[in-house]
Amino acid sequence: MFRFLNLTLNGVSLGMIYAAVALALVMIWRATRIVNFAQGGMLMFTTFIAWDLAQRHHINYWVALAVAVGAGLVIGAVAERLLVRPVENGPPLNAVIVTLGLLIFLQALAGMIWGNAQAHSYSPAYSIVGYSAGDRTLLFSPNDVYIVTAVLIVVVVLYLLFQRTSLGLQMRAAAFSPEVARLLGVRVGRLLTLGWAIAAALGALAGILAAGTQTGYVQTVGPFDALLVYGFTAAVIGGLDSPIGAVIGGLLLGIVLSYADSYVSNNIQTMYAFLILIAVLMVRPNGLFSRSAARRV
Amino acid sequence: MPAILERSTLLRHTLFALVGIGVLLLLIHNLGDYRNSQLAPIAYTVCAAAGLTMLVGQSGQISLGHGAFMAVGAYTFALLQAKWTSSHPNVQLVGLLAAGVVVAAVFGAVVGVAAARLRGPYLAGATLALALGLPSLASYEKLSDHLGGSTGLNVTSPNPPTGVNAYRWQSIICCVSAVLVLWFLSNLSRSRVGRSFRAVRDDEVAAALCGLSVARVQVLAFVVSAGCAGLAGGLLAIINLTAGPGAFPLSLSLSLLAAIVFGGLGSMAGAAYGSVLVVMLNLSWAQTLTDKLSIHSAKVANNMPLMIYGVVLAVAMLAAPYGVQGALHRLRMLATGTRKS
Amino acid sequence: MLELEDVVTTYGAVRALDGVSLTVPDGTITAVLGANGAGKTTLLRSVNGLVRPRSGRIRYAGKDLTRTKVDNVVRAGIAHVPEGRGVITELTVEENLRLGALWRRNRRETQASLTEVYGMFPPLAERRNRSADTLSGGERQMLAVSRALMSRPKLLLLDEPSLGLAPRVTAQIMATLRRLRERQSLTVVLVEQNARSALSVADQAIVLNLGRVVASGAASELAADEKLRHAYLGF
Amino acid sequence: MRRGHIRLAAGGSMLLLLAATACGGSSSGGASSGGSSAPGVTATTVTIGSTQPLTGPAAPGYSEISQASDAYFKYINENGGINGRTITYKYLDDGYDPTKTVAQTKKLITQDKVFAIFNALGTPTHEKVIEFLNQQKVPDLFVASGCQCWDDVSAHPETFGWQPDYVIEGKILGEYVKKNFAGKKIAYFYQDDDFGKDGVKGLDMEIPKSQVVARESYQTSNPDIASQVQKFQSAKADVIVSFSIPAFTALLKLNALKVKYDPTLAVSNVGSDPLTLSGLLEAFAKQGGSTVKGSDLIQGVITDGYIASPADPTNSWIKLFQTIHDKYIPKLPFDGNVLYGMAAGYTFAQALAAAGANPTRDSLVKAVEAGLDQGPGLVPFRFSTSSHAGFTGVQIGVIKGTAVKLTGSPATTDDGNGPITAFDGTQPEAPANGIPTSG
Repeated sequence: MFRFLNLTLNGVSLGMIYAAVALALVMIWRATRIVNFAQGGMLMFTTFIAWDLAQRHHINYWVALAVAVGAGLVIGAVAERLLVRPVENGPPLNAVIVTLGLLIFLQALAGMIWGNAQAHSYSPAYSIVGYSAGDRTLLFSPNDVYIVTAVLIVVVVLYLLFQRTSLGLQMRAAAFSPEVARLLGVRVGRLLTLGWAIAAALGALAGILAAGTQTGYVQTVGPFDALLVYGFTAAVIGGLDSPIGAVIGGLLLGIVLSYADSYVSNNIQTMYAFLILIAVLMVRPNGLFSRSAARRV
Repeated sequence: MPAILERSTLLRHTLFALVGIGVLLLLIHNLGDYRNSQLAPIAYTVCAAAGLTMLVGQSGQISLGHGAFMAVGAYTFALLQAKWTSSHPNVQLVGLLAAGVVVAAVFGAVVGVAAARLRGPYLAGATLALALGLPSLASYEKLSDHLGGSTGLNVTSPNPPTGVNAYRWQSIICCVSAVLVLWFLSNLSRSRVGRSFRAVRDDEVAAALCGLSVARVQVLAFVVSAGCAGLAGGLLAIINLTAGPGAFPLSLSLSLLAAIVFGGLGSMAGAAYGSVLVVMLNLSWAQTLTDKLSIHSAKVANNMPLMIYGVVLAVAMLAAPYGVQGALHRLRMLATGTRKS
Repeated sequence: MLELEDVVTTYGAVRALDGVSLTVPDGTITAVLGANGAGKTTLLRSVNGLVRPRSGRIRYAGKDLTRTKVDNVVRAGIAHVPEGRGVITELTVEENLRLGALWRRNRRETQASLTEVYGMFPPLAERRNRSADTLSGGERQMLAVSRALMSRPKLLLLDEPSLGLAPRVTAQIMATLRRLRERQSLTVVLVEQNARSALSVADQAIVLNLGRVVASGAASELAADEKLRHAYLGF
Repeated sequence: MRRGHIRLAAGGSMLLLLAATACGGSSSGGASSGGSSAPGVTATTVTIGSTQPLTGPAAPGYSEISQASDAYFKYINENGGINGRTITYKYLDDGYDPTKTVAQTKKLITQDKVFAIFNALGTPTHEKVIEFLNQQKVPDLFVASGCQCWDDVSAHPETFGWQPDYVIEGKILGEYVKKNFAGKKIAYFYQDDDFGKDGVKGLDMEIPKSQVVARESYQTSNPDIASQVQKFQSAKADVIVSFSIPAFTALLKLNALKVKYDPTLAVSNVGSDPLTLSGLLEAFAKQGGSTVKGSDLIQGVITDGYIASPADPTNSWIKLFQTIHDKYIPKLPFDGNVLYGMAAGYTFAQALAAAGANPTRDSLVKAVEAGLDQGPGLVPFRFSTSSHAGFTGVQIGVIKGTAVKLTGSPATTDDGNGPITAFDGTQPEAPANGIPTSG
């Protein structure tokens, strides 16, 4: 029972990080109907910026976080303007290849700047030693509380942005029906750029949260492959169009992976992700929370 | 061109295939070991990419996980090679490759049935997770004794006939396979099956109204393309002397996709061009270019080939959105002075 | 005043508009009639910048709109109700409406406009917080027209408002248009296949065929022209 | 999308032809070995090649090794070379991906025409080319991996190991644990491949099965090892013996820290380099709780070594390597990986010197089989005509400060049932000019 509790807590903490990545992918999917494979590369790159500031130059955790999030905004906006805009109306697969090219480019660029050789560690924001419950220690620490809270705050802020502000209304309109939105005077192009920028900033947060747990810190410069795939899996489970779905998908994935890891085998984590995904999609081919019909990639 | 060739597509394709094999044999004979060791991967990539073209370009589905089918082909080859030895090495080779094709095709049918329910990004997500998940099965405790864990299974390269060196023999095996695959798929896409693929791609509803079973056509497309990937996997096992999870990373699946988009989606020739481009870029060109730049920093030099690959991927899509085939088409249009409408 | 001068718009090799000239005086309703594929919708899309004319000139209130992008055309006071209504079904009724006035960035005006259109179409007021995909066809058309009016446009471009609607609803919408023209001197360009009901509200009309203007004049004159009615208008 | 043109099958094959000619046309025939002039050897140079993980999951730490070997060769070249020849070292990146290893190795053999493969790194990677190298009769010296599989004279006459194999290491580490932690509960943590499994094989030969309360493996691709550590904790293991790479040693420590679990760690040489480990743990120590700081987290970790330790700056080998390090690769940390690369380079120089004034592939192999001096090693090599295994043993040590403090004396054993015996020979001094001479 204690083990079950610990596994659940561990799953929640991991799941929130997957949820943040999934949210970023959902943002971009809603805005441009593109699955952004470069998300992993973008979050890796911004995480390294923060790492460079915090660990090499001993700058405060929060300042480094803010700079990385800012860098995310810029990278996202530039990527959309420079790379995605020109292929948006071309064959849909082209966008996939372009984001792939960007992923590889960022990976190489990070390697050039920071080297591929060292493993990097990143100071978490708070202690990672678990809380005590009686004479036992929970697998849930102040840092986990921080992760869960941070992602929840982002979710709430995004919800308010989308539902309560006119900017959010325009973003939704541009996402669901760009041509109609344009006819109503919405500057759709700018909103798409903004959507990418926010997504990349969100990715930066997810990357730093992951880096501060054991999950991310051994990553050297690399594509953050697993984080992207789990994020994507979570987003697809949730239904790609739905921010709430992304969060629930992320949590579901995190918790199930945590159980399966411990109760079945910890060598085939990626296989579980596939099985969960297939199980969900066979019952609901458009994910748990999707409303509009899927279009082609 | 004689009238009979004008009329019979099958005959024409067969003739071209024979000529192609002849030309390739001549080429292989004249290439050195190093060039042959690059030709072989190009050829097996062509097999997989051509199959993927049937799926993505012609039936309008997507797979980000074709590496998984290659893995099935490779593991089938490796497992059977250990169990079944034939007195005649060539019979054994053909048998093992065929087994890889069949098992991969069956596996493709299973995936296809699930895939027929999914569209667009959901299918993309499922196949992506498959590409990452399936190779990890090799490390599952209950299977790792049979599948060799993360190290994988060893494969022995078939002995060449006397007088042919090992590099050439591998090139011959791969190139002949590639030509056969192209021959088969070209005929298939000209047949009723190919037309039904395209009908489903262009408009599922209209295809269904014409009496096609959309799901069945989509499953068939998966079977065909998985079979081709299975063959490619078997060939990969021969060339790399291994069937292991590390040989089928996500990047393999994605580079296959890049190859067919590069070449120009939907065409067999495009799949061939694209494969050449992607494999050579990866194996050689990016490195050569880096060496020419003579960079002093090790960090920069180590990552330069990767960066060149990424930049080429993105720039190619921006410059030639319809791939090599599309660019050629446009050139031809310019040359003949006709306009595309 | 909206003026089109020898406008040519092509899709690939197809000339959808082949030298169209048209003048729409302020405070009038102009009907654009013609069969399917005559170029009616293209005419509207050329005006608001969704497609760019190959040649010719489009002017509104003295300004050249020929090369202006959609969002700036809207800001010049031209609203468009697209064919098939263009209601965003994922949003609520009120969100759709608000969207129409957003570029003005004026909360008070938006609120006033809301009250106004709710007054014009009471069914919308009742369903303001429902998702737009729960609306009937007629209500959707009301919503689309109201949304265009939210920005208080000077010129309204309407694309087939009667498509698929019951005659009673069509009549209601036409009546609203006439009322707006009279009270707010709104200028309207009304694209319609349903020539009879369009001509009943219009001041003037043009008839398009294969991208060319084949007839133009006062609405009453065209409605009286027997030959024209048989050849192009189908009533 | 415009309708795709279906091209003819022959069209495709013509393209292959085009491509192949485009990539450089025909070069002259295959690499012929043997004869008087060996491939890769000229009057003034010897070219050797290697595949190394310069990028990818194994790059941390290990990417220093080839740079260190190269630095040592540069030092030799500037001091007259070996038998008048300078050594050109071409190491290519395989990203720890076996498929790439095959392609890169083929490139080294067929295009660069190297004399020998030296210190190719990685068990899963090098396993894929060993057959090929032996078929082509290319000397495959001093593989950078402790797999037993390199020592198979009849099947792979060209291949030689270098570091003690993991079974030997497991046995000696196991014996130490058995002696010092009698009656305690012991757990194994190991990488799920031949590295980890061979190590466990060695451990099992010494540690009684009844004492082992948990055995958990990990995949390098999955850094979430919370569930393994949970199992260790609920089994109440007092000692964890770990055959892990540095990143996972650090993860083990970290996950234990999370649940306030503090077992004694005994870690294979592969995953215990103190500088690498404390680098990995440094950032966490700051937030890890009030009681720990910096490299404190790894003090007292039990491990082993087989070459001189940087903890002993008076050692002649350490002095030599430190000088070379400071001159050629000052930016790299002077850690176990750098020592490893230089020591392996020294062994190769020994072999080349012994291969004679006009070395051939055959004479190089024969020179190694004739036996080599242990050089910077703590124990002798086993090289002979019947064994291609490298160092025969290790010495137990404990992490103290930023280096491994070796204790007791080195022990040697075999990878079978042979006994573990203390080695009482002494380490030779480094040659004055730092370059081995023949004989």
